[in-house]
Amino acid sequence: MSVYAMVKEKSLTEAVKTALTRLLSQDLVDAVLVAAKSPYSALPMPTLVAEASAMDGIDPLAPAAPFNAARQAATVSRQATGKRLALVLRPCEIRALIELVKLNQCTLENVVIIGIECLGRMENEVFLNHAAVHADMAAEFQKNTSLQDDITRTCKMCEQFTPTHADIVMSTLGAPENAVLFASGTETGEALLKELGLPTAENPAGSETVTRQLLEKRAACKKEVFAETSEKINSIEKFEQMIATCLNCYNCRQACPVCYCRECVFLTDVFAARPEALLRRAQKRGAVKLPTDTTMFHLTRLSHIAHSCVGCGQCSSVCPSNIPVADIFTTVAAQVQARYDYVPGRDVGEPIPYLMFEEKQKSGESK
Amino acid sequence: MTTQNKPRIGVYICHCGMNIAPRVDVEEVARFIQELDHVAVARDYKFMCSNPGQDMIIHDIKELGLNRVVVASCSPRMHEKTFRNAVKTAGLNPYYFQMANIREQVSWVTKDSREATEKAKSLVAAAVGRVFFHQPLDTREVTVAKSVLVIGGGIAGMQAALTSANAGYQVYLVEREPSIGGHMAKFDKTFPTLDCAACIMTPKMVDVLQHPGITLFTWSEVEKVEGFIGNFEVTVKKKPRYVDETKCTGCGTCMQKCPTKKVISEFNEGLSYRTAIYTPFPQAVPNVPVIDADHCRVLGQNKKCGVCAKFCETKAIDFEQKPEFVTLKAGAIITATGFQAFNPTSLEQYGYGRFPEVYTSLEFERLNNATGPTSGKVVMKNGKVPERVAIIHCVGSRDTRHRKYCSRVCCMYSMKFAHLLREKTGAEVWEFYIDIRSPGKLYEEFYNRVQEEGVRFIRGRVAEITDIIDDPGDQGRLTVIAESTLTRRTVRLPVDMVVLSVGLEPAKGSEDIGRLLGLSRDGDGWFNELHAKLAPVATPINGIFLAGCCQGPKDIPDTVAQSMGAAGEAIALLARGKVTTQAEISRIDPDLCSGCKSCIESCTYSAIRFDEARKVAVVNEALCMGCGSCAAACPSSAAGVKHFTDKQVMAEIEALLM
Amino acid sequence: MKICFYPGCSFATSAGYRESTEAVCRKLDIELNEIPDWNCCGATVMFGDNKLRATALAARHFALVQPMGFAELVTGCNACYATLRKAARLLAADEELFRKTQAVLHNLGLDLDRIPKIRHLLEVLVEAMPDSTSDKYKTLAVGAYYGCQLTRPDQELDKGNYPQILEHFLSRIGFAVQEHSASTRCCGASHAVIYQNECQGLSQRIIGEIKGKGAQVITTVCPLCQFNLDLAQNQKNGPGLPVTYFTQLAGLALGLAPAELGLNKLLVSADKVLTRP
Amino acid sequence: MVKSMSDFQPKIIALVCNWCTYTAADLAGTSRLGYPANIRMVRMMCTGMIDPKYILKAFLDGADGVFIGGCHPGDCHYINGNLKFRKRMPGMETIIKQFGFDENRLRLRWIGASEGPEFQHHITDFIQTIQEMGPSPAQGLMVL
Repeated sequence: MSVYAMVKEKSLTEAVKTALTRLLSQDLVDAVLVAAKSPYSALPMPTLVAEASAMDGIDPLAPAAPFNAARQAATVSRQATGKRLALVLRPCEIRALIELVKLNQCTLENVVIIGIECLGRMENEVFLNHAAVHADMAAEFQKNTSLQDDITRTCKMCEQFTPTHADIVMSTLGAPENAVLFASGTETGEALLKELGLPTAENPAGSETVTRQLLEKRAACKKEVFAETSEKINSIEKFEQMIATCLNCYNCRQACPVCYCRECVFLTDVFAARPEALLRRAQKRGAVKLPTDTTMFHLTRLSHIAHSCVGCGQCSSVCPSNIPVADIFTTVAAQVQARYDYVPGRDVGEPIPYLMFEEKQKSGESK
Repeated sequence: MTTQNKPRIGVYICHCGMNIAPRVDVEEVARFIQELDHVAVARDYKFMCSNPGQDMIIHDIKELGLNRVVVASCSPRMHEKTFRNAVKTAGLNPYYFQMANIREQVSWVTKDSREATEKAKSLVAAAVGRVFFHQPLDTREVTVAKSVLVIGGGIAGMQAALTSANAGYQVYLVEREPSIGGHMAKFDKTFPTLDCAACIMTPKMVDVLQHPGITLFTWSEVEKVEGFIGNFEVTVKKKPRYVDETKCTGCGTCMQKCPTKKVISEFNEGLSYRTAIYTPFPQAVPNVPVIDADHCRVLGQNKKCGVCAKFCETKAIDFEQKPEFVTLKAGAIITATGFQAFNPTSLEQYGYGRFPEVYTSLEFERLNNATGPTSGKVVMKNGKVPERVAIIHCVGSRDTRHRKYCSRVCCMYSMKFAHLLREKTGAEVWEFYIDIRSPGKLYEEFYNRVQEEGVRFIRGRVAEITDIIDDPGDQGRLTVIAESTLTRRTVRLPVDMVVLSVGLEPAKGSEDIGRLLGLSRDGDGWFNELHAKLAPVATPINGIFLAGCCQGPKDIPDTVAQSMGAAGEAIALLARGKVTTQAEISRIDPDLCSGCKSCIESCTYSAIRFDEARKVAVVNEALCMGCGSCAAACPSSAAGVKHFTDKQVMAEIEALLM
Repeated sequence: MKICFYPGCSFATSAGYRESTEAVCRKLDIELNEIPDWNCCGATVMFGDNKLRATALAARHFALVQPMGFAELVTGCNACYATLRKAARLLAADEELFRKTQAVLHNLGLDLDRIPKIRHLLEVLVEAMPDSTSDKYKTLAVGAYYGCQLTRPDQELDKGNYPQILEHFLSRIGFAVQEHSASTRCCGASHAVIYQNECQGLSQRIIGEIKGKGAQVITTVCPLCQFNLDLAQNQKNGPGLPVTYFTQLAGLALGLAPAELGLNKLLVSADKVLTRP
Repeated sequence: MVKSMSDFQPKIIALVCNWCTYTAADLAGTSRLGYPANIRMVRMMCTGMIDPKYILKAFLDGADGVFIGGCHPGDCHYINGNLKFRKRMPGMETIIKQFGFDENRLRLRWIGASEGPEFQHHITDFIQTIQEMGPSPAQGLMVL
């Protein structure tokens, strides 16, 4: 049975701040990783807050996320430090974090996850344009449905907006104006919530309906994107068209929370081209585009992470050539994940498919 | 890369006499290869593996400053070592070498000369593409434990143990039965010299027991094998004997007194009974009985008995014994797990198990043996001496429905039976054969001898053995029905006794031993030797050797010779004292490693550990076997197998598709 | 129980096979549904001539069974049993043959979508007959005779050379079984017409063996076997050995009258041995 | 340059394990069991070391088919490398299929060291399959 609390303040962000500040002021955690504005830009960045007095800029409910913060979360929880951390993360960030735990990139020891029920994020530029008009984007986004339509393409097809594995879930769906609901997801979360001493509340009626409606809308969108994308890349030639403007900048892999390699193999000596090899390749096909291995890069990356892709859409967001990388990756990932009956971020104990094998042949598997 | 160590590749296309050259246009291949990047010289030559061929490479390396070599010839499984040594002799690192297999993969399997030449070009170009990225590799030396594990205590294992121990090395001989001796201990005479098996065998058994260098584990099984050449860690399970070996004097009173007397004797092939506490045969080594827990009243049926314990003066009986596990260190392992006789029950038409007078050859051996159920008298179950006996060859052998191979020993032992029958009973003996196979010293002579002794030979596989009679006078006899392919007549021969010369098949449990040791088995289940002709006792697993029938059917002289060969290999290894580890093992680049531990989870040999301080995976080179599972699991290619790097493999693929 | 029954050409005219089968089935409440408009299975002859035609000839029955709603087809003749099974096996293994056979049958207005399981009447009675409670026949030594086609080539029913299913059946329903070595030897079958002397020899060897081992009566599971063995006894070597059908012995075990089981039709009379006090 | 089907000479890369399939290929050679010349074999120590990159590389460089040959389950020289590779197959099939490569262009077969005739059969059969399928869609693309 979950424990519920509700904080109502002057604004949504104030309500969140009240709760998170107590975490620090009551010494329940040593630091909080949360999205916060800097004095220099409205764009909230992952920020490690260690003092209750430094909570001013936090803005986790603003519809922006220039990073999938799983990466930053993994950085601060790379190894147990003896300090207790609270990580305020969106659902896709938590799922990615779970994958990174499996890959030994971080530990959840002494970590509290506060999950945000996420209505989506905007592309950075879109967000900044709106932010120039609306001072409180978090609040505006809650009530202004036209703003809600401005979230990223990938967010529009996201069905997993309710966080899993969160100790505490932070939600605004079905909550009164300027109020934030807190629900415990684990025993740790329950204890913490009690210690925080926030006003208790009931699970708001009607939130389930809202959730269901949103889910239906997202599912329809996802189906459409998958169908459209699958058709767009169903031949290698079409795929070439799709990635024709790729600059081999590897931003997508840099932004990808589950592309965890310290250095991508495509940046290593393995793919360093030699002039005579390039000449031979050119001679063979008549001409060769430089840099080479663009297709190889994308397909290899798929073969490396399709099973773990959490569908956060950062790869599309960072692409300077506006290639819908996330459309491609989520479409393929869904198929690969179905083949292995694997859901990234579902369970810390669920092993990465390639790292285990069966002695017996499964029916339907290749001979 | 400075000009000095800029790759200069020498390529050598072998004619292999007439094996490659006429089908593949070797000169054209050489001309084509000469034009490739970094190729300093491309030559073709009659026999690259010959001394002049190797000298050509050595000479070119020195004179032309080659620093990479490609030889296009046979399979690298054949001559990779040869050429690596040549390269090494010339002062280059032996891993600056790559082989293209244009014989097994091209000239021998491709009909069209044009296609063969094109394929050869492609394979050689790929080798050139690959060798460009080769790196010098080092091997390490590891000390070899001065002991040998021999698995199986038949004549093969005994001989291997004796030879190894005579060289001064510690030998552990493990036998799963209560006594050593194996099948040979069951035989009466041995062909073609008709030596008494026991007379030549028992002294050897005693030698094994008394040899100070041999530790004997009977009634024991190998439970676990870990480690690698020179350093195997072996766990032996000593099954409970329920008799204390240190106290037992072998007086045999327990066996006389044991009230459970009707247990079928395995050693006598079911033709007689033994007691629940028993030694398989009187000359058993060690002469210490075993209690058969399944049949013992105390152990198997929870009854009060303990008669053996009551009568044992040295109090050697111990019903409380438990399995004991012993850990040993061995530098080499000799596998001598032998064979088992084919069970002819599935050949319904021969009526084995249905007609009492149809015997298998092993049963017949026991019937002939002085320690056997009839004390060596060849008589039928009714006690009468047979007047006519048929011996059926190739039962289960040379038969696509059963075992397609020739079991090699059946013709000869069948003729030995014929001789013994003539000598002991004067019976008429008819041998039904497909072909008589008597290749061996004095074997053909023996064949002639038994013919002269009046043994009749019918060339034809027997169709059926039945008790349906045509003549009422043959009541109680069996009729052997066969086509005599020499006279083109059907033979219906009434006989008193039939001996089925059953073939040999891998011993029960050899599959498990194979898994334990990592040995592969051929389609029939025999262990694969490293090379059928040139490495017949070595296996693909370094430090593990084969002796006797576990590698394929063999007679006693061949078994003994091969066992000495296996022991010789083991001794050579132990005497050298050191082995060089393989160079093709995994390495993990700490600068690229993200510490995800995927490689650690993939490693079957627990050869990768995690360095918590640096948060990177580290390979234990002594344990790594070079399988590359870690490399496939590592997305950043931080883990890779030396000599099978991404660059090398992808260069090969790229060149193949040029 | 209802079964779909394919009698084959020799069933109705054989010495009491039809009568005994029907009587036993009546008694056991087994409804025999004869395939309408059945034809000769082609026996072993057709396959030597033309594979497709032979398959189609047999498979016509598979198509005929389909609308009857049965998944199994039962026959009492070894040749039919072997032939239908062979056709079924070929059709299951060879898609092209299946398509071609479908086409042939389609021209006859028949649809073939699935292949029924082929069973021998013996299997049906093995399942349906109750254990004997009477001692009446327990001293009657019966030699079981299978013929050469029931367990060969496929040994699904029992072992190929020395099967035991019939022996177990007989002893279960109250007869003494005489073991012998001729149970799957060929009787000559349909060759009896052309190679009369050779087949006579084959049949006599079988009878000699069974008689020699001490059987008082033979029982068979196939019309042609019964016919050949019954006919082969010229009785110059003393009284002949009666050759019955297993259904007739089953009938006796169930207490039916010999006449009801067509036992009067045997050439070598069984009256003497079957007369029990 | 559209070639007719009969002119089509597929280029097939085979990544085979040293202990079983490569040995079987040697055996096919010594036994003179012929097969079409379209196959190009790359010796690996174990199928378990086959990186997805190698398969992708082969396809993108113009291979019409990729054949993987390993030891039968239970016979792996390295105990279970073959099973590890088998686990990767569904993922690889899914990916290449989405991008328009018939998934049957990638084939995994277990061929034991003593199975020379099986090697001949599997290779011949795969070449024929690819022959019927026609050239890989990656043929003739300029970029990649």
